[in-house]
Amino acid sequence: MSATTAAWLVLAAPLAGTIVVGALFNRLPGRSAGWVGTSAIALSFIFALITLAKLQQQTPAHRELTSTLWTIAGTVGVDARATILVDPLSVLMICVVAGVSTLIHLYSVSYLQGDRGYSRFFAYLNFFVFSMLLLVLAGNFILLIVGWAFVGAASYMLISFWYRRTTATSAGIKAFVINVLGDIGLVLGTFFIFRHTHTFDLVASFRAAPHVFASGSGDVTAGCLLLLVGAFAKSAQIPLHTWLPDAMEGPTPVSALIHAATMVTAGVYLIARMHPLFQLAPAAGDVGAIVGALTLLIAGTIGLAATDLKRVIAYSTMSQIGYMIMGVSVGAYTAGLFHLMTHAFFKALLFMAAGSLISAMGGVQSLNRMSGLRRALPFTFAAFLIGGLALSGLPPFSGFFSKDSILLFVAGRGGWHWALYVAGYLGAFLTGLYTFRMIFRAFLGEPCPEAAELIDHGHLFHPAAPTNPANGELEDTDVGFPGPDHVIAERAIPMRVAMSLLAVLAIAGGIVSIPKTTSWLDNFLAPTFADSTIASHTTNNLLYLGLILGAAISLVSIATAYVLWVARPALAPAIAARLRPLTTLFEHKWYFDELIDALVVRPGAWFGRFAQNTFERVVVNGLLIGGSTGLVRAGSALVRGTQSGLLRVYAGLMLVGIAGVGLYFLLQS
Amino acid sequence: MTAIARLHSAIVLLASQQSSLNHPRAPHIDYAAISPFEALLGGSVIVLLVGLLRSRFAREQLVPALTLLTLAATIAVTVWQWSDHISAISGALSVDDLALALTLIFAAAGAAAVLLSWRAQAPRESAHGEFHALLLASIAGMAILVAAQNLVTLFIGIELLSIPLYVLCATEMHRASSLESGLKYLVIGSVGSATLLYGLALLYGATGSTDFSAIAASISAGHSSDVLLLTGIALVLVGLCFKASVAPFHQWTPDVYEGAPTPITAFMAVATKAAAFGVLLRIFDVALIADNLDWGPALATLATITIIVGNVGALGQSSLKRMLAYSSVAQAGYIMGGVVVSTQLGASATIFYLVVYLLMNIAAFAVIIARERETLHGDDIDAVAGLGSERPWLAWPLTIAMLSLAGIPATAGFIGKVYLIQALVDGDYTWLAVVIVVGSMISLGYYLRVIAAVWMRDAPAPAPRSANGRPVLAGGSPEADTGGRHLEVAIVALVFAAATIFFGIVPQPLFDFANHAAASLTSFL
Amino acid sequence: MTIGWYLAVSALIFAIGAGGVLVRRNPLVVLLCLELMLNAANLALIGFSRMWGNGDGQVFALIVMVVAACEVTVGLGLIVAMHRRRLPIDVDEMRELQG
Amino acid sequence: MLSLVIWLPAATALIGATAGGRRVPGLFALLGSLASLGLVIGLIAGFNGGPDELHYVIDVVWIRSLGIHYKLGLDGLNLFLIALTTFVFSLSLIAANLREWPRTELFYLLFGIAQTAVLGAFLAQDLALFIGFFDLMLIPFYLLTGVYGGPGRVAATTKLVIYTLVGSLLMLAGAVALAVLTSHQSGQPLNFTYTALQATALPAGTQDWIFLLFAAAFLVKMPAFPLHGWMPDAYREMPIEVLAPFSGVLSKVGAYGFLAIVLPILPRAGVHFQTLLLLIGLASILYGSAMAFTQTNARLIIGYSSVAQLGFITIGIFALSSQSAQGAVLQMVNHGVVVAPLFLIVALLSARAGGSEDIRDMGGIAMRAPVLATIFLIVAFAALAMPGSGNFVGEVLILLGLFKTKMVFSIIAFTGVLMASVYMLRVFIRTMHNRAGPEVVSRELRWRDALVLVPFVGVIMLFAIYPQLELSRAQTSVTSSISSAAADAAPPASFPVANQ
Amino acid sequence: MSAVIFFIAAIGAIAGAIGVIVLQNPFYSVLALVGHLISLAALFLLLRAEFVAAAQVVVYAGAVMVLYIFVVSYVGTDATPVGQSPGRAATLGAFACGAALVIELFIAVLGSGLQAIGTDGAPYKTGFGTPEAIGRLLLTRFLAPFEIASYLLLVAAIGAVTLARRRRGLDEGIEGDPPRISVMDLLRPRPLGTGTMAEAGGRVEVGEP
Repeated sequence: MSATTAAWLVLAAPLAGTIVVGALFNRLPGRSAGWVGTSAIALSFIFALITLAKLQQQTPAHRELTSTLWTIAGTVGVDARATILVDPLSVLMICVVAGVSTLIHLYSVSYLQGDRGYSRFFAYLNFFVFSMLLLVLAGNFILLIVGWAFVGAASYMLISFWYRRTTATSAGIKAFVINVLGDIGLVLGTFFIFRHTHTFDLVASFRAAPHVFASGSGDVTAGCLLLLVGAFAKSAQIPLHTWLPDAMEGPTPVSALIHAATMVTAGVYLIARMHPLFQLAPAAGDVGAIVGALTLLIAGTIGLAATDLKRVIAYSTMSQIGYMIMGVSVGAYTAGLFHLMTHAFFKALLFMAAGSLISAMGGVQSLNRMSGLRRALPFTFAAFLIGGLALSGLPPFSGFFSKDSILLFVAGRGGWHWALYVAGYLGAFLTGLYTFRMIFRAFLGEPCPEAAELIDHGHLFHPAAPTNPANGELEDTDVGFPGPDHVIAERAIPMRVAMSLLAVLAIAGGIVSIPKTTSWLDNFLAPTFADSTIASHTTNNLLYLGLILGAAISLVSIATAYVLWVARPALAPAIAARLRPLTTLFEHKWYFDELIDALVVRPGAWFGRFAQNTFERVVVNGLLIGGSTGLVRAGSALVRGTQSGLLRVYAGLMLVGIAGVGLYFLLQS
Repeated sequence: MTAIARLHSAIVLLASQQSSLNHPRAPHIDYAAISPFEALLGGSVIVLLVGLLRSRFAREQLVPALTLLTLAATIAVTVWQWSDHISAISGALSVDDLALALTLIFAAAGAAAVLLSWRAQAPRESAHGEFHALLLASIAGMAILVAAQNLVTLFIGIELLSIPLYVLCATEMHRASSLESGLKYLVIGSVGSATLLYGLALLYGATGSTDFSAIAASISAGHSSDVLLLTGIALVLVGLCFKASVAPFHQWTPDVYEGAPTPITAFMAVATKAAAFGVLLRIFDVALIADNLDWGPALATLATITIIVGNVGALGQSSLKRMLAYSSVAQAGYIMGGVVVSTQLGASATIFYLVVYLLMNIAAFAVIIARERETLHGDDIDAVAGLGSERPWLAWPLTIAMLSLAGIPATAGFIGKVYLIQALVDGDYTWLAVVIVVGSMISLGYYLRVIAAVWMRDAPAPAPRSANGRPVLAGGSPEADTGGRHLEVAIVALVFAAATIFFGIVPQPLFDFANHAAASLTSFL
Repeated sequence: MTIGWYLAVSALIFAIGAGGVLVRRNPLVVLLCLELMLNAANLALIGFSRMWGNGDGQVFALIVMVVAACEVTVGLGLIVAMHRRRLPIDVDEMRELQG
Repeated sequence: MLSLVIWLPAATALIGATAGGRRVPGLFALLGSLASLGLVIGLIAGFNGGPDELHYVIDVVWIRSLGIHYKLGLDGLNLFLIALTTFVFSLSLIAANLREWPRTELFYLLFGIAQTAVLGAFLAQDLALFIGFFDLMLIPFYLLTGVYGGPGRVAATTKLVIYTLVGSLLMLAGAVALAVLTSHQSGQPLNFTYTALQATALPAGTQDWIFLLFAAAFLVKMPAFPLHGWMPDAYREMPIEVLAPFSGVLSKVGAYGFLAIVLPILPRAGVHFQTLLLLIGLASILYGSAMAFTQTNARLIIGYSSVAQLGFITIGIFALSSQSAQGAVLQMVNHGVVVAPLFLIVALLSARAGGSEDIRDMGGIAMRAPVLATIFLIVAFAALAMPGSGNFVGEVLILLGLFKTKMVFSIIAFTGVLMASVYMLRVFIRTMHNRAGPEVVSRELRWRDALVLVPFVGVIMLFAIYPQLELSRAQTSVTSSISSAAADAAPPASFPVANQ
Repeated sequence: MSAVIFFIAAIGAIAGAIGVIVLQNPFYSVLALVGHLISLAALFLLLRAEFVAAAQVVVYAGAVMVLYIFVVSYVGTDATPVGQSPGRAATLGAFACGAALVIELFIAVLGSGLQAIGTDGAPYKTGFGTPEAIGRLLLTRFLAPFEIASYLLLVAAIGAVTLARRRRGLDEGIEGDPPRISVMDLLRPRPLGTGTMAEAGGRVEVGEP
């Protein structure tokens, strides 16, 4: 089969999985739904590899294949077609997405075991992967937007998977609405571009772009900025990031999927995909870079203050995505994607570990309750540690190389980009700090009761009455999870397999492009970014400086974390107390939620209430209806009042009439 | 009684023979041409005489039958005379299609009235013979009125129309309201006819002639804006508007319509209006046509007032007859539009609407009569509540009539309104068309109320009765005791409702009829 | 005397009659007032007839007399009927129909 | 052929009514509706979106004196609207057949008449005929609401009818004036057919006031922002089975009127009032959305949401660009297909929430009713125009066209999309998710309910995947119908009609 | 000469008219009307309408008024509360209306452009207004109205009879023969408190101390 056929099959497999699992939701026995779903994604991964192989057979110049199935809307100058675009970029993405997703599915097979919505979960999960693949493969703006929105919808469904948790549903709707905002940005941006290129086809518009747009012209800049809005919404960049931490309401595998492979990376992909446009709008690129930098710093600081295990990881994701956005915005496409890939590996690993941790804690997610789980869950500890090290970019873990390559490119841009460079390393320090704060607090120290129970009796701790970790309200156990029977990550084969595979990747993922030794990734992606005009003047000195700096900072940060939370536990609270205002700022997540609430939600609600209580009553019913009917009623009263029944009055009025008519006619003469 | 009758007929014959015998300049009388009037007048005398017979059958069955026969004959000869234009009896009457067409309307209305009053109370209280004789006389008056070619005939015609009606209104004598309505009608009506008369006098004074054609000639000859003439026109206008119950001369209408026996109300509502508009067409579009720049705006203003007053007054009336009275005022306003424009299109639209108005109003009144006899609520709106489930065969006619009055498509009322609006726009009176539309909007308020009562309410508990077995609430009728379901009433309702629908869907014949009738005015327009 | 005088008189009478309809509550008198109005018209008719020198007006006047007689007859009949019903002979008492 | 499509429903309903019985009338009415649905499907299949001319034209002089013709014709504009009509009516009839009605024959007779009237309005090619059907379709709904509606039904239905008739009576005056003036100007005899009226262009001033009269009728019918006063009461009181077609189909007649009658016949006025209508559309969008996310009555949420949707259609029509018009037509069909099942779902929900239609009494219904929840979710996503749904394509086309001509309006309109996502998800979550309400008994939907809902979902899917089905057929008619207006419109929306 | 007669007759007519509406006793009103009619007849004579004048006196002042007298006496005997002095507002309104009407008619008559009004009328042709002239008109040009008029009389008679006829059960009350009345006893002053006549009588007493 050709590359494109394989690519279509990449899409078909998860869709088929969704339909099968969804249709037979109450027929599939036991964990079979999980297996069906997993195999669907695995199949899709295999097809992705085939696509890769087929693509590599082409000569580098021709590694840009498109294939159209049917026309969605082809009328009056609009060409919305179901077209996929297969080139190194999309193939890399589908490989990463499908691959990591497969492992996450595998993990979920056991993790979700016993949940009432087991098959529903896998249907959603497959759909999620399908939409992500669609997004990545789309060769037409409309199809891209469709995938883009599907991802949002799927994320909504999965985040509010436990839909009897009000926290879950509200988190879901939050995520969805912000994503719709992103969609709108995307659509509007598309409009701006379509306005000049007159086509929705990606390749065609990229071809046309340089001819129809003057570099830095208003429309292309506006378009790119709006595209960025879309990217920020999906990739949880400031200020559209607030949905991401709340998204932790979903089951942990969902978090893994959202953060590692699929959703949040979409923004990065988008910018990389649209690089021909962004190169025409340098301003937009700068904005992207600055926002990325800010995000990575702010997220890091919040991560330092957060106490919820999953949220810490979530903020770490934010900051890592910040790196990528910054990278692709300044033109470091390969590096950005490199970091995207490695991040996918270790972040998925981290979340899986966190999942097993949380299930061991019986659903509790607060770091304050955890301690000394190392002996209870050695395997999880190992996995978590590897993930953590990769995250904090300790050589030779994968994170080290990818992060470094981004910053190297940034430095190469020179000028004000040095500020980004500094921010990057500052962020790196924070990363190490909060990562190991988390690790140390969770695993070292005295075993907490749950841990103790696991060690002593070898089975999980079960809270008497399950409560919602977010707001502590009593769970509506109809939902199933968190129910009594979890499996322990240590012993469930699928989870072990998934985690260990990811661990390997997290360690060795960096191999694809090690400075001065391997440059497979660069070569692979070269055809796509061949037209990149953004040059970065990197020198060897810069390179070595970066490598050393990276390694040093990660070590220092880990050491600091050790000092703060293991060696001298008293120190951390003291410092926190010293910097009270700062810490409160961090704890309140820089007040972004409050800000949005004040700026958007409240006015909206006010307008709604105004329309409801005032306008509808006063104007629509009062003035329009009441007014006219009132007038008529008054007239009626008048007429019927004169109809007194008194004959003489009638005669009198008649005479008046006669006089009136006579007068009129007299005036005529 | 008989004596008087014989005497008068004798005198009439004698006079006519004399005039034809020993006078060289005796007018030639085309008896064929005036056959409709002969039929009506003769018929009424016969009916009167038969009514004097002793036998109950003769009085209660034969008399109505003969009346119907007379009307049938009238219709027959009218059709026979159709479409030849004769000016009969030395130009006193013009037997043209306008007159004949309107005569048909009167005859139809009369026939309906006879059927509706077949087993009603009124003829029983006033003797059958007299009742029907008066009815026929009134019809004859209308026929003469619309055929009149000079002022004298016009005046005598209008009196011959009115005086029997004064009596007929009062014939349900057990009800004080019936007498009251009769007297009110008489007094106000006489004021109206006195005004009309004075106006006619002034016209005569201003033009020196009583013949329409001569008047028209003298007006167009000059002094068309002489005060005398204009005042005459004003007073004539008022007198006729009164008959057509145009506001502000409408006030007798609700009271009289409510008080009169319902069959008579139905007859009045339809026939009197038709006659009034017929003569309005004649005198304004023939005799005074040269002056229409003067009276056109006045009529338009009156029409506006009428539409507003009628529609507004009809809101929230609980007595259906009263509601229909006000609605008839409003409809008069609409029809006025056809006269205002003083074009042949307008005349044709007027006649068209008069026919439509006949159909839908008779249907509505028939249902009201049926309910008066079946329930104790008289003509109160409660009487028709829950009709839809109880008596669908009465509910549909009423619904159709109301929809048609409101001007909903697929009913003749819709077409009629469209035609009127067309005539108005065509005559550059678009604003009046908009007024008509606004009026119809208001009218929905009360027409829909009736439909709502018919279909969406349940029949109320029977009303309490006073000692003498008569319902205590006003307008209640004693026939309710008989609780009779009278077939002929239902048939009338159904037939006229069916016609309403039919002409709503296939109006072309009606158009031809109206155009034909209006064509007899072409020479002047 | 010129015709104008006659017409003036007739106008005056007409107005008086109309006013009478308004002020009198006794239907009998109201009928008389109607007679007045008709007679005023008659006077006008005859005046005009004289003015134009043709008889139409006089014939018209005769017809009007007939009509007046008829109206009176019917009116009186009505009043008698009401009287038999013991209804008040007063136009202000006839208020059952209103609104 | 078209006459058959139009009159079949009424005729069969009449037969059924006369036949009487408990089940017979319903079945007859359903049969008639299905039959005409079948015919329409046949028409769609056989329709070639060729040059813009009428197909299956019937042209008989109906009333000579008024120049009114009984002229029917099928073009790309009304093709899918009659498809929508027959489809929605058929399914609503199925839904109705699942219930007992007090006066069965009356109910179904009215239902049949209603369908006939709507079809007639869409297919009429003569202005007077159109107005006839336009007013006529109101009466059955008046009675259906008044006889079978909720407690406040009489007041509500009276309000509805008066409100709507006020509009359409004005339109009647306008129409007659239009015809008469046209004939005066052209010297031809009176003629109400669209073609004749399009032939001669009236002076701008005349066009303007006639346009306003028409706009009154159509805006009320839609309903559009400030004229929606009748909507809440009527929607609250109507029986759901009646409400579904009413909201799904009748509102489109107004939009159709704008597109098929007003713009071709009164192009200058259309341009003159473009901004006004766009503002009304925007106001409808914002206001409707705001109301929708403050309401708690499920019906009203959907009702106001459709106010917003109709606002989109309005701006689509009055963007006066071919894309927007295309989008508007597509959106009419989509909205109809989406809103009807929403109402039917509301009925199911209230049946599960102890009869209440207040979303505060619902919640957690998805628990034992995953299929219902899924269907609802799909429909809701379609309703909020999620990309991938046909509604999305429609809205993109509308906004794209508007973006070309009036960028600012388009950008403001996007907020409507955002709000839509808020209120649709709100109603979904408040009913299906969260803790169960006090009275809630979560039951899966029965097969017969699925029988009604699944076809809707199917069609939604169809339009999601292949809206081109509609667009390709509508293209020529739509472009030609707005061409004259678009020509006058400031900046001429010139496009290379790409790769067609 | 004719001027003098005119003024006398005119004043008589107007006085009679005023008498009709101001006199409280309907009987007196009738008498006032008779006077009015007779003076009108005089005016007719001045206008050379002999036949009409005659008819006026005979038909009107004679037949019709007698009918009136009878009804008045029949109804008036058991006096119903008849026209007390009408409300002030009513009087004023009536006066205003009447005044407006008069003014308009004056304007119409006197403001008219017809010179003829200013004259004594068309030159007198012999036979104008004589019975044969009228009769000729009636039997030629106005034949139709004439015959219809006769028919109208018949109708009116029927109507009156229909209304006034005594019916069993309908008119509650007066059984036995009605109180005998003669024209004369209307004039006789009556004890107070018996309605119309009461006031009349009262005034009579006041009138002749």
